Amino acid sequence: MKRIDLIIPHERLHEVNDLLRKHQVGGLTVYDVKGRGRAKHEPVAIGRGVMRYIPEFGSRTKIEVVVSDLNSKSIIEDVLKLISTGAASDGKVFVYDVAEAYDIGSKEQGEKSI
Amino acid sequence: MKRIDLIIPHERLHEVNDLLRKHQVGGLTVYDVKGRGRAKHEPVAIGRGVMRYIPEFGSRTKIEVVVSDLNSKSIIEDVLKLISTGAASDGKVFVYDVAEAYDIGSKEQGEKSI
Amino acid sequence: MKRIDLIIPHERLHEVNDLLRKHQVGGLTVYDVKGRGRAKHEPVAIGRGVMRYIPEFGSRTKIEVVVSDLNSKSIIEDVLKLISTGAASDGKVFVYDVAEAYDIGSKEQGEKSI
Amino acid sequence: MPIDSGDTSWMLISTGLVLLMIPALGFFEAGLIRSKNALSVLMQTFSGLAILSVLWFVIGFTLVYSPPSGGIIGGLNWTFFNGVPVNKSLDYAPTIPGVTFATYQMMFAVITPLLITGAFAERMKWSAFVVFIIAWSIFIYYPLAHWVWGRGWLAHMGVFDFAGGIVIHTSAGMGAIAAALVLGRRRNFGPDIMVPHNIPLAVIGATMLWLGWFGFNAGSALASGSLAGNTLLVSQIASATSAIVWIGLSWRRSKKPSTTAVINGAIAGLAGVTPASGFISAQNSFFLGIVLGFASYYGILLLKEHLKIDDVLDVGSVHGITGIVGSLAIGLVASVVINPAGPNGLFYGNFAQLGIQALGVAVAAALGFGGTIIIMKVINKVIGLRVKEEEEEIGLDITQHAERSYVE
Amino acid sequence: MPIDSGDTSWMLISTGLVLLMIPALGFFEAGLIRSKNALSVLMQTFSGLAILSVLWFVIGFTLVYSPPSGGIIGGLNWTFFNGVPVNKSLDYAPTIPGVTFATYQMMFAVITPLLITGAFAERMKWSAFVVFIIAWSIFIYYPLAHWVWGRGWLAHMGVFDFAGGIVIHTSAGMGAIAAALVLGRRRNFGPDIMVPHNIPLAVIGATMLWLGWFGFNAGSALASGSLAGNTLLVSQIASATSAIVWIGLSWRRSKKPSTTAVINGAIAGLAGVTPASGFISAQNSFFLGIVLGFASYYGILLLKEHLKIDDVLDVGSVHGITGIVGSLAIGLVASVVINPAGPNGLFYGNFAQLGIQALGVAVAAALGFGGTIIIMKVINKVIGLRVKEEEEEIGLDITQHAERSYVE
Amino acid sequence: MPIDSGDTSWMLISTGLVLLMIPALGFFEAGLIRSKNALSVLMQTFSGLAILSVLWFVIGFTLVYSPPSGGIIGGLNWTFFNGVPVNKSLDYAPTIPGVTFATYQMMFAVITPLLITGAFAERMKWSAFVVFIIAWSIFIYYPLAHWVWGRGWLAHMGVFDFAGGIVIHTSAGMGAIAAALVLGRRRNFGPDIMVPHNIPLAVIGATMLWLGWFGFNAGSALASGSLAGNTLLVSQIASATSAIVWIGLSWRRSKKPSTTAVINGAIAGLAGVTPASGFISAQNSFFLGIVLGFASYYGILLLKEHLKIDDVLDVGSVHGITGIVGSLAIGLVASVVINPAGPNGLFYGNFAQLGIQALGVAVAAALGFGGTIIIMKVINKVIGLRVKEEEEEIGLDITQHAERSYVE
Ligand SMILES: Nc1ncnc2c1ncn2[C@@H]1O[C@H](COP(=O)(O)OP(=O)(O)O)[C@@H](O)[C@H]1O
Ligand SMILES: Nc1ncnc2c1ncn2[C@@H]1O[C@H](COP(=O)(O)OP(=O)(O)O)[C@@H](O)[C@H]1O
Ligand SMILES: Nc1ncnc2c1ncn2[C@@H]1O[C@H](COP(=O)(O)OP(=O)(O)O)[C@@H](O)[C@H]1O
Repeated sequence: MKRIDLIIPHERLHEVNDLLRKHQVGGLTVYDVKGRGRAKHEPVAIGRGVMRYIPEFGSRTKIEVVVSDLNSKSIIEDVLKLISTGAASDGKVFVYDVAEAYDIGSKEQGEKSI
Repeated sequence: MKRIDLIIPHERLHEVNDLLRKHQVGGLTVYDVKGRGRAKHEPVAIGRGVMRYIPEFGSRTKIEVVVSDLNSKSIIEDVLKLISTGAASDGKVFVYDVAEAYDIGSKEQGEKSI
Repeated sequence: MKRIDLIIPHERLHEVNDLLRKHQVGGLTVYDVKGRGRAKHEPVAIGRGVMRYIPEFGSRTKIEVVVSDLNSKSIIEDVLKLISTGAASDGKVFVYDVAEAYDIGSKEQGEKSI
Repeated sequence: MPIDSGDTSWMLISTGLVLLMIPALGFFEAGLIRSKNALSVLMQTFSGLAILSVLWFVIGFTLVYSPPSGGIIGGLNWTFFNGVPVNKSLDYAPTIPGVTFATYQMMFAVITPLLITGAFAERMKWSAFVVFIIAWSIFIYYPLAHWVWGRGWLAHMGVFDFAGGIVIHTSAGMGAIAAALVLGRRRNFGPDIMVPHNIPLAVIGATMLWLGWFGFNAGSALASGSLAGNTLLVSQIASATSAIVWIGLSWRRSKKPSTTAVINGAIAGLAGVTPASGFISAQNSFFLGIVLGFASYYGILLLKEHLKIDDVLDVGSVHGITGIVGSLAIGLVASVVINPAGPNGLFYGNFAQLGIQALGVAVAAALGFGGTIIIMKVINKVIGLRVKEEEEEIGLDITQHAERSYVE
Repeated sequence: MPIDSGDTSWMLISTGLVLLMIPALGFFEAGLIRSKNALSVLMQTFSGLAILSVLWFVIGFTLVYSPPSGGIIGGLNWTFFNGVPVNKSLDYAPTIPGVTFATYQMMFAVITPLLITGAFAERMKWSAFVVFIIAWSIFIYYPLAHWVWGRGWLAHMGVFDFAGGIVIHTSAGMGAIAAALVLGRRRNFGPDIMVPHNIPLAVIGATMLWLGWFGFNAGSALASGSLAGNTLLVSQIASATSAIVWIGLSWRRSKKPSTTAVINGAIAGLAGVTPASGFISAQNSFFLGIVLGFASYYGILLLKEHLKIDDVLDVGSVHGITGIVGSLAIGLVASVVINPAGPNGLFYGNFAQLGIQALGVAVAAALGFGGTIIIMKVINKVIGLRVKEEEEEIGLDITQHAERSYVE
Repeated sequence: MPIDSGDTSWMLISTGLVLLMIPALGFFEAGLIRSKNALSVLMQTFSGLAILSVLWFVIGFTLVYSPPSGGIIGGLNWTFFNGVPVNKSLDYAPTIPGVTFATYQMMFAVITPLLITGAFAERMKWSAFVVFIIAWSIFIYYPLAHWVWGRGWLAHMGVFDFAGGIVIHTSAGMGAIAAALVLGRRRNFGPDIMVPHNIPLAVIGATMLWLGWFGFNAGSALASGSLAGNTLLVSQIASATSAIVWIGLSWRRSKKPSTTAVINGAIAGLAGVTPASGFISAQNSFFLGIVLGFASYYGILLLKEHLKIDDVLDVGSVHGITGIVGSLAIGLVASVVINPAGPNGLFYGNFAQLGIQALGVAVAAALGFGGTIIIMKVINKVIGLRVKEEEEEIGLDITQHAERSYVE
């Protein structure tokens, strides 16, 4: 199994979730994170609206989804297709190996569990 | 070393923490996450209490704990035993390999560090 | 590629970020987490300020940064050098292997993407 | 009559209470929408307070209240409040300083257009908002207020409106529906964009609104004393009964009565009783509150669930439908025993009043609805009404105001 | 006497100020408990405002204040406020409209049972709550208020209670302890469920409570003027000194004085000075405030830490113990120089008053404690008091009201 | 003169309104700073309310207002408010109870030193704070208030200050700059520590401040009636125009006008109009508000951006510079037509007043600035002013008060 991490702008969560649903993933987990990458972030007002500044970190959504090795490739391709606009702020994908997985309720293990 | 991810309902955190304490894990890290898996989530009121709706994502607690390869198995078994009620919403366990670990204060490395 | 997880007190984020910038990492992701490890946490007032108690979990910052295998070692060394004060509460470093990485905007893959 | 210190005390504090309602509206709305747009409504209500106060000072008060008037619009004697007496009263309110009457009415002129923020929330451009509230004041509120309260033609026909059911809630409520129709629905309109992001904040807003409404309604007696005392009681009872109806309906519908229901029920009761509050007895208010509760609850179901009009905070129902009900109620249950300066309603032997009230309501509804459509369409042509799609996704707070509500 | 515009102004705004305290109680409590139950207390206080207002309107006012009375309970002349004069006063408050007196007293009848929400927070069923506050009003508050304020038997015996130390704080405070005992402790009772989730929200509540208390205490003069002025000062001083004591005690105990301590100290001072506020001098209030600070602080240690009674927000100490201390203080330091309509206390030569006050306190404590136990046990039998274990774990907000305070 | 019920009503509620401003200041500040220090300012304002109320009661009132006085400081007749009349008035305010005058002035004495919390936020030790506000009251506020309001030497020279531009805003504003200079900048001073953590909370504070200011300014008429009515209007107009200037400037500078700008603009207008509010016409207030908006906006740029003085909440500009402008404005646009007890300004033919006002301002600025430096330096020597570096990193909430604002 693989775990795919998608770090994207908040407003794309909806679309990506729909896409993952189409790929029939068993579930996913969402985090609110801050981060910096290649893009400039939105400036915010500081000092009573007198000054303005670009914060070091932007606010992003991170999605974790554990999928079978088989599906991993096609999901990533589809995600890239769906949300890549070519902009630096589009986000990142990181993939990790999963050693094992269990569903707590059914006590199933491995690919059946996800 | 292994890292075990437990994604569970908030209200089980207490129990699981107690269990992990019994297994003498060196520490653990807790995240507030949203997610969807197999279960239906609690409906919430919307539109001034006139309507009701089941949100796409439920609110869950994720626990990350890094343990030695040796202990990993028995911890997972005990967690399954402790909190599995057979319900779809019981949660998930994902396990990953840890390449290396350090304690920043003592600069210890490997299993001694955790 | 490696992913380095740094779990540190909030107030060190600034310094660590500066350090990582010097190592020219492509980006990083920050989480607000709760956790327990080796240290005692700060007591907080409860029961209308009449009582006091040390909470089970402290509030910590977790930084995730994906770097090339090559840089990983030296970054960790520098982090340990920078923020280790010898105290139990200094934090932890965990390292994982990254199977693959993509930049969504440029669709670059592997080390180029990070 | 000389200035009365007790009456003036009550009007000074009532002015403060209505002032409080203006940002309170913002808290109420901000808590019930998504966090990424929360500041935009706070910005709109707070800025609106500044902008519309000055507009009233410069031109509004004189257009509404200054003689001479042919019944259509007031004169220009009191621009910049010039000539509004400090040490003497105006005959609208003979026991308080003229400036106090004018300042009290300022708060009404400020809050009315801002009620409509609840309809166009989460998608309107800031610049369009600024133009909108100014235009709406000049073309809709000032004339209508003049007609009913400034001794204009509706007043001459015998239309009564104690604290603003016709002038305020009907016009703004119908304006809200119009605004929602012209702007169109929010992106991804549907249940998952309707989850309130901070209900305690909304309850803070509702609390300030309830308190402020005592100044809004009982202050409209323009003096302390029995009429103010009865008006306050009448407002309290209608609010409470309407809230109970909402608790009951949301309990029945889902087994789990919600906080957002009870606060909405209370606001609906307060809005609806407003026009009648100075003319009716507490007993009649008890029944009116029940009617208002049902009307506003099912009004939302009709407009939002069935017609799918995206009036975000249901201003059309909570203020509009209730304002209409309350204004018509005058024609039924008003009594000169309560207020000798008011009318009798049907139940007290005056068959004419209901029709007269209906005329007032019809005029306000037509002007509020039609006028809003025209204003919105013109703004849309000239500078555009709605933010871009991606701005709506990111949220108005960042894209219009470079701010986030909460950090860390 | 004719209606006085100045007195009426003060009573109208005092009514508003006490209204404000009702949701304020909710903010105060919500901020100090866990986030998963925050809405449940907001729901209880806000719904309670609606429900108990109507109950007072329908039956409460008449049972408390209407003649004829054998001293046990009032008559039924004023059901639905029928016959309560709008243009004339009642002899309870001869310079304000009768309806204004009745509305002002409404707010007291609303807030008293709701004080007990602080004791049963985080585990009581919504339906049980609704039944509880209605029963508590009818069987405890209305009789007791009649006995002391409605010219009932305790008043005849000479018991004094200016703004509600016996009628309100003793009865609700002892009721709180009883409720906590009947319900039992929260699951996992211990320090880690006692961490406040949103202290700024609690401070907002405390702020509104402090402000509102001016209307609660100084409004109980039922007129503007010297008595109201002195009462406001007395309240301010007791609140401030009690808060300072709390700062000092929490500073000494832990080196780090906390915000929750200072707001609790202030509320304790305000609650405790309430019964005495219209009878004592500011100088005596200074000392009373100090006593109240110590009594409430150590009261919490006793009840919560030692006896482990899970009165979640320490209503038993912050309202109950302080209410008893303040009610007895009348017997010590009241003076007819301050209020000719009140008694002298021990220090001013009247040895009898302290015993009389003790009788009043004893009656209120017994009725509050015993009555609450009976009501709770009956409710438990019939519909159940407490939510299921898993509901308590998940939280009342979701399980009782299908809502979350904060989203995203 | 007999006590007037209407005047007393207004002064009772005005007292409550100024009370409200004290914690409101805390909400305003807390929302605009970092979450880890939010409670520390709430703690400071709420504790300050308790401590300084008692200090005023014990010694402050008598030092400021009691005869006999050689013009330098008041007598000791009224320590612990002994002898302050309950049933009679003082000649400062002939139609309200003496205790009400004293309680109303208490609120001013409380809020003034607390304004400076905005300058030393996020780095001052709790213990140093406690000592500071007490010393500042005794050595700066009480003398200055005596000189201007207690019939001291500045009053004899003809200095006017209606509601506290010299006594309050100039002294606290200059004190703020001094405090910021002595303490030094926060660690990592720069834009990324200046992001507000909870803007809705700041807007709640600003709302309460605006409302409270009606009591602050219009209450300073010490009676209900025309002067209070005009003062309220004047305050509203200055606040609104200043806020509009801020909206405009922040719109121009960045295309995205921000909520923090509009609330700051409003507060700047209110602070600046304070000294003049009882002496000028609404028309002049319109222009004054515009000047205040520009002065405060560019004042922040000067002090914070250019001079890099870390006056965290810009008290030096928003209160100090505006207080100076407003105090001088009396010398220009005051008119005896508005207030016969006040002066005429330059535009009304009195050339002397501007110089007299400048003297008053200079004295207050010198005392506020110099006195603060001395007090801070002494405290620094004896117990230390600033928390340790790591405590500043962790935040004052945990390190000084063992609390976190938000949990979970
Ligand atoms: N090397 C990295 N390691 C960990 N996280 C990263 C890395 N690079 C980027 N990220 C995360 O991915 C997010 C998206 O990155 P990107 O699209 O490059 O830029 P940006 O955040 O500037 O819009 C970042 O905000 C950050 O949270
Ligand atoms: N395939 C998956 N990948 C990542 N996270 C998952 C996956 N499946 C489930 N989860 C996470 O685990 C949580 C618990 O899952 P589960 O118990 O199946 O259902 P539910 O969330 O519906 O109660 C989910 O909310 C989600 O956060
Ligand atoms: N074995 C572990 N597995 C997962 N997370 C851990 C582990 N040990 C420590 N942590 C995380 O690292 C943080 C820092 O740990 P440490 O410095 O030992 O102590 P502390 O949190 O008590 O200051 C902890 O708060 C916790 O979030």
